[in-house]
Amino acid sequence: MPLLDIENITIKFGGLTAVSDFSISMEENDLFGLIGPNGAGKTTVFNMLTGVYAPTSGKIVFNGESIQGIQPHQITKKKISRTFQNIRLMKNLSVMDNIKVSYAYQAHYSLVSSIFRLPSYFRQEEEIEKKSLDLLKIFGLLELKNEKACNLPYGQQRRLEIARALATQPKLLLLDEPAAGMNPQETQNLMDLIQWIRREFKIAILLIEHDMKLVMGVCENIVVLDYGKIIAQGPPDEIKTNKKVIEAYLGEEAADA
Amino acid sequence: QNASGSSSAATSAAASSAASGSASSGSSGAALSGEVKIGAVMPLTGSVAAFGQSGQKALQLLEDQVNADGGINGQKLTFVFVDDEGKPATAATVGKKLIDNDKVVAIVGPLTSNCALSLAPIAQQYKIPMVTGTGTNEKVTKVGDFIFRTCFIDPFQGKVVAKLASSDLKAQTAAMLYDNGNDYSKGLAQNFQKSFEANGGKVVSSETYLTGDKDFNAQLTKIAATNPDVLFLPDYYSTVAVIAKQARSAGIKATFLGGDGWDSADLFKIGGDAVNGAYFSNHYSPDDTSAEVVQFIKDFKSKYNTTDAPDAMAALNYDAGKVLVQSIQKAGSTDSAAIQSALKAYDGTVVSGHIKFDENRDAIKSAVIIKTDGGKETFYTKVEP
Amino acid sequence: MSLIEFLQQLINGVSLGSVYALIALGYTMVYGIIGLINFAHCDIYMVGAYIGFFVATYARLPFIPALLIAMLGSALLGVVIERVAYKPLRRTTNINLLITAIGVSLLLENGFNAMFGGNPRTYPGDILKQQTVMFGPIRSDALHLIILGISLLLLVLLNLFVNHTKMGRAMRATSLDKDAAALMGINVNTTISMTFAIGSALAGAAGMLVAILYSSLDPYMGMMPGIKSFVAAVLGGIGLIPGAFVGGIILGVVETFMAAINSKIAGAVAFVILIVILIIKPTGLLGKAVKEKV
Amino acid sequence: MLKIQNLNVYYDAIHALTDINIEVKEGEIVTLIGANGAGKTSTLRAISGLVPAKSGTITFEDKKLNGYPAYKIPYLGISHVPEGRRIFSNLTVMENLQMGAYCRKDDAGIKKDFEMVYARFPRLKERMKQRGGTLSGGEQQMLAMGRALMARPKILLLDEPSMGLAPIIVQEIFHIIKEINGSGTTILLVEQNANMALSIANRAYVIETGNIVLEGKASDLLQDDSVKQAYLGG
Amino acid sequence: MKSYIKRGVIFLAASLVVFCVLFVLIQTDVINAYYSQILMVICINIILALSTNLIINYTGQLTLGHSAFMAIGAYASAFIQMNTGLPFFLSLLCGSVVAAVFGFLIGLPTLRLKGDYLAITTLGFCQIVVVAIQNIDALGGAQGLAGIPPKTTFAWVFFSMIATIAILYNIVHANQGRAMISVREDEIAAEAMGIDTTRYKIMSFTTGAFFAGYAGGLYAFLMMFIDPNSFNFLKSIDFVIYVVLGGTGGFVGCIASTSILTLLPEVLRFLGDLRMVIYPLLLIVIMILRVKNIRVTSFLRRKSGAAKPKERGEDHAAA
Ligand SMILES: Nc1ncnc2c1ncn2[C@@H]1O[C@H](COP(=O)(O)OP(=O)(O)OP(=O)(O)O)[C@@H](O)[C@H]1O
Ligand SMILES: Nc1ncnc2c1ncn2[C@@H]1O[C@H](COP(=O)(O)OP(=O)(O)OP(=O)(O)O)[C@@H](O)[C@H]1O
Ligand SMILES: [Mg+2]
Ligand SMILES: [Mg+2]
Repeated sequence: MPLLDIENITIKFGGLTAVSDFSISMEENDLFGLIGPNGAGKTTVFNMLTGVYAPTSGKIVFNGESIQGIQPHQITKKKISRTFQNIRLMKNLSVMDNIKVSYAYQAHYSLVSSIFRLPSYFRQEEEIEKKSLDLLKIFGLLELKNEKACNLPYGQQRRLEIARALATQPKLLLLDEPAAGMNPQETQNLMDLIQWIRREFKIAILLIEHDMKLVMGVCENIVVLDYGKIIAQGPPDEIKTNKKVIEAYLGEEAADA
Repeated sequence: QNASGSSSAATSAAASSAASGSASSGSSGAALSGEVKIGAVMPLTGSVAAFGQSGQKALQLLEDQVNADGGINGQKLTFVFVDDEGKPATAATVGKKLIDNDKVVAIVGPLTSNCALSLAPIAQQYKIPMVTGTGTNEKVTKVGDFIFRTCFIDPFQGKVVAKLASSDLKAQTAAMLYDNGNDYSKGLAQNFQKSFEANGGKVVSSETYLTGDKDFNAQLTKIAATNPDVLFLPDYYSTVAVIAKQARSAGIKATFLGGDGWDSADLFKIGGDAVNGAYFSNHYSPDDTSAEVVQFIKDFKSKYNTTDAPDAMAALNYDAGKVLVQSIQKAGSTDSAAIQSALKAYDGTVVSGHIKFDENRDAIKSAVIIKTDGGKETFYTKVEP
Repeated sequence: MSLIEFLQQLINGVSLGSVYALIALGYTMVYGIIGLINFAHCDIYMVGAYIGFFVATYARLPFIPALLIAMLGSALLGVVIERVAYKPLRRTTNINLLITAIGVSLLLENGFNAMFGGNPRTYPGDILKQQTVMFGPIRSDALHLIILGISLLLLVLLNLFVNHTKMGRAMRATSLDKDAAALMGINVNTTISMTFAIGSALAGAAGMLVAILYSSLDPYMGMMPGIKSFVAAVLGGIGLIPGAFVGGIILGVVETFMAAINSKIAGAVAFVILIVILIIKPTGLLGKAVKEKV
Repeated sequence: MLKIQNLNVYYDAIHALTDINIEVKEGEIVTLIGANGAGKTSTLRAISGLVPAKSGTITFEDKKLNGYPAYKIPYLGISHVPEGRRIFSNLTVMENLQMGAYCRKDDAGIKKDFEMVYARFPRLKERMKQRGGTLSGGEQQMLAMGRALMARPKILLLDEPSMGLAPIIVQEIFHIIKEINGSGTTILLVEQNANMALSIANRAYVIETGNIVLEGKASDLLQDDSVKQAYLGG
Repeated sequence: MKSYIKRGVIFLAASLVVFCVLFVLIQTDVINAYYSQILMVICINIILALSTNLIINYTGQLTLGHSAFMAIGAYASAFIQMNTGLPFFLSLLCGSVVAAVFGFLIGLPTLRLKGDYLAITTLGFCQIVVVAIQNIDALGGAQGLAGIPPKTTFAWVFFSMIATIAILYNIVHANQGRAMISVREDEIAAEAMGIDTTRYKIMSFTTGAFFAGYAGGLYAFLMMFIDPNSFNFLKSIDFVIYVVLGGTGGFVGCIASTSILTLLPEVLRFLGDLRMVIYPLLLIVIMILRVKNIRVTSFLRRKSGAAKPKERGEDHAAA
């Protein structure tokens, strides 16, 4: 049984069909790329997967459960997590608190327990604290843990956002243009990080990116969208040489990059 | 000019007897400062500030007169004015300030019933005699035996107007339009209805609005459809005048009736023709020819250099102050129990009439009915309790 | 309720609603540009009434000149308030602005109370002959009809202005992104002042008209209409000019009919309607749901 | 044409630019490259008057820009495509373009430029009535470019125009930049994508933590080892 | 855990000391009934401000109707006590629970509204409550409810305030509080992190209503007389002012601003009418200075070199 099975999802905004008949299937620990021209509907696919928009028609089955149309927070609990194209950190919170927020839904002590500081509060808080520190260490953000998120340099904000997504302990991680605004050096580090995450956490990753070096470098399977429709799907080498993809997306020059 | 006026005989008599009394009890140290402080709680700001300012002027006049006449028991009278903003909570706070910080021996006010209800339990608790000149809600004096009132109560006023409607105007049907968010307005309406129906009349329409409303067409259209003989409008003049205008243009022919809130020279400025031919109950009429009234109006006009006659708020607070001052003089001491018993025994005539307290410490007083005519208030009749 | 009474109440409702609409238009205008619940709007309305009163009473000016002066004075006041009290806070959160606006509102109310006293005043009787207009058995005030007409006219004019003129577009652009607007060559300060001037002039005009209509003005006269009109603006979809008009009329009509059915609870009806409508349609009647694109 | 001399810019206590000197001659494409937070954006914002210069001068066609309020700058012929696009999200595509022409009065010319922009970005024509905020990232970038072009500027300041765009669009954008330049518009280009930027520029400046550390002909810098190392990905 | 207990003990000890000092001063009449009345009103206002703070500053939901819950609590507890003779504390609790239930019921549908829409809705709710009470004769209607026994003492309000501070502090510094804060920061991101934003909004609103109801009860038994108009939306606005002047989030700021602003009108009382003009003037000036001050403090912080702030594109265009 595939981890994620999307069947013919379609979404319309007024007269505009942003995504139509989109279907893919991912296994556990797959690393897929989703590319396509601007406005092709990539982010919209993410939005449907995470419950921000409900598809007009079609089916999304994750982990054997149908998940279309349910609330974003419920989807996170079903273990899909994402980052955003425009970074959405809790700007005024510290790096540490940003991570802790992601553990919030996993904590199970009650309001009463918080008010009276019952043992369950201390037990779980300590656990969250420890887990958060571990995660920050992995992402090299430990020294910055008390810094406000908005004071971080851009590249580190992106890293923090990925760390935060991972803290929700997903089985499927959705990354929306993680390399945007990064210079080549930072992009290189990011590629290593992505591959490392996949190995270490044994999760599936679906990523949107316009940086072909990154996409071609890490993804084993690439889906190409244009005007909301899949125009090609396959391993990087195939995609690179696909006529339609070159025409719609890569352009002549990048094809030989 | 002789400031003490008509009541000078009574006052000076009391003063001289009190003076001798204070000579003996003066050493008891009741008022070390050489002055007698009386608190005055009025709304000096906020939406009913106009009333409080009237009351304040009257009490300042009284203060001058009493001090020119030798003060209280040889000591200087000082009114300590505090602003309750027309808010009950503030009344309670400033009341405590008067009692604790200013060490007043008694309190005049508060001016509005809600504020009086709020301050009364505190005055009672500290055994500070409190005399309200205008808190007409009947519950005020029920709080305790240190609370007095020198005006009539809402049920009486309701009764007076209802009687006027039934017997003088021969009204069979009445409509009411009142402010459901205002204790005074609502209280009067309820009492009017009770009496009017007891007299055999029928209240065919009872409509409400909320403080601050300016458009009454919906209610008036409805009232017009019932075609009542009289329309009872128990609210302050500023609202009443607006209602009256709209009522006339809505085609209501009924005679308008009201309570003491109508009393103001501005009634006609705002209401114009629409408020003519109406009747309302009041505590006193400036047209009254009794010596007290004439003197009070004269003194007031000369102190404030104005041609406008003082309104009921001024007269009533003046009276409350005067009753209190005379009682303290009679008691010969500022001891609260002494003042209390002097108040209980009080029997005298002030601007708004003869005052004597009943067992509820409410003044048993007459009311006057005023008729509006040709843009003027004219004395219509006096109603004894 | 007979048919005639029904029609009469309908007229009453529309008349009341047109007053709300007139104030709400100014509210919405300012809100649309700086996203601020300008609590002081209803006090500018009060000041407009006072200015009109003073020039009509002491300078003996007739209606039209008095109205123009009232509008001008209010516009000026609005601009000054924006410059002095709001501009320093432009870059902070809206709630800071809200508190400042409340401060300005209290200042105007209490300031006028302290200066001119709490006693209500009234315009000279000859400023505008109040006439009753009859449509068969249904009656209405000439002034009410004028207010309705003015609201309608303003609805059309403002809508044209904001949506189809360069200045109007500049206002909307400024409301969305001040930096980017400046990059387009828009003088942000002037644009905001302009908005306040227009909104406040409308408030001032409304204040004067209403004060004549109800023949009284006092320092606290703006409080209730201010809130009701704000409710009207939100009801229609805050920031939308047609919304302010529609919201105002609907509010007036509903309130009137509620008062005709049971006046005791009519005072709460405006708010009940508001809550019910917002629950059904969280962006107001004419507001479009704009989902944030992520 | 544009000359920046000893420019210093502070954000409160942060010294973002230190004694920057940059010159752009008429008809040139000049690029400014540098890492995140180096001060590229700040330089452009200083030119546009969005941040005040603490010291130093900015002159444009012999006019000193210091102290000019931001809104007067576009009238001089300087158009700025800001970082993060900053399009007006609630205005339609068309209205956004109209805003671009805010500082112009020649209606006929504006009309022609509409056609010009639509021809360059056919996607915008398709989305003419759509609200700017609902466009995809790339579409928004096109809109931002189009909006700036509507001002018919003498000099165009571009802040990372390729960010978040599909490769083909990036090529296209650079193509357009060249074209615009070819038709007489001077260009100051800030880019993260140094490779591309250097390949179309005449001259380049490298900025590091608020200091210009290198300048020269673009083709030279493209070969420079330190530049290769730091900005071209090895 | 250890550090928490330590801090808790210090807090309790400090409040006990403060209490003892104040209590002795009151008993010896150094603080007379007038001042102690103000003191008690301050404590009650602090409870109200902190509960508003939870909703506005921590959860980011602008409410202009908090006094409605105060009214509900005040009337419910007074009515229950006067009619059943229930012990004081139990009637307070009953009042708070009634308020909390109302908070829950009104929060459920309205909290999906955003920003100003929520603000005007809560304001509307407040007016509805006022009108409703005006129409309930059993509660005295517009004439108010008199004859409430004076049960509120300084000890009651003081320890209620301490308990409120402790409880709200514990909520805010727990998982629930973090969730509320994340709602304030970015609802979409919070949802994406698995946080049921609606649930936490309602939790915050209901908790706030509970404490407002409790404070309302204390107020009723202190004042001995309550009337519906005292609880209209203008009262709610007072709380918003306390909270906003107190600054984002912090308890200390909120307590300080509440104390100062409650005291201010009393201090200004000697000015007579003028104080009603001075007060809003001060308010405006403080608001403006505060923004300037934020700049100054952040400047100082930056100078110390700790932070590298980055609030991009947020300055200066129109200057
Ligand atoms: N809420 C919305 N309302 C209307 N149209 C929308 C909405 N969200 C997205 N669209 C449209 O759907 C299309 C797909 O948008 P989407 O954001 O998914 O593109 P994308 O593939 O992520 O592009 P990019 O790479 O530029 O981010 C775009 O044309 C966009 O304008
Ligand atoms: N509004 C601001 N307030 C405070 N500091 C700022 C502000 N804007 C920029 N800075 C700081 O000024 C420095 C230069 O920033 P700038 O935005 O010019 O860099 P950049 O080269 O454009 O970087 P990027 O590649 O991230 O766009 C950075 O350290 C940044 O943190
Ligand atoms: Mg996208
Ligand atoms: Mg930049």
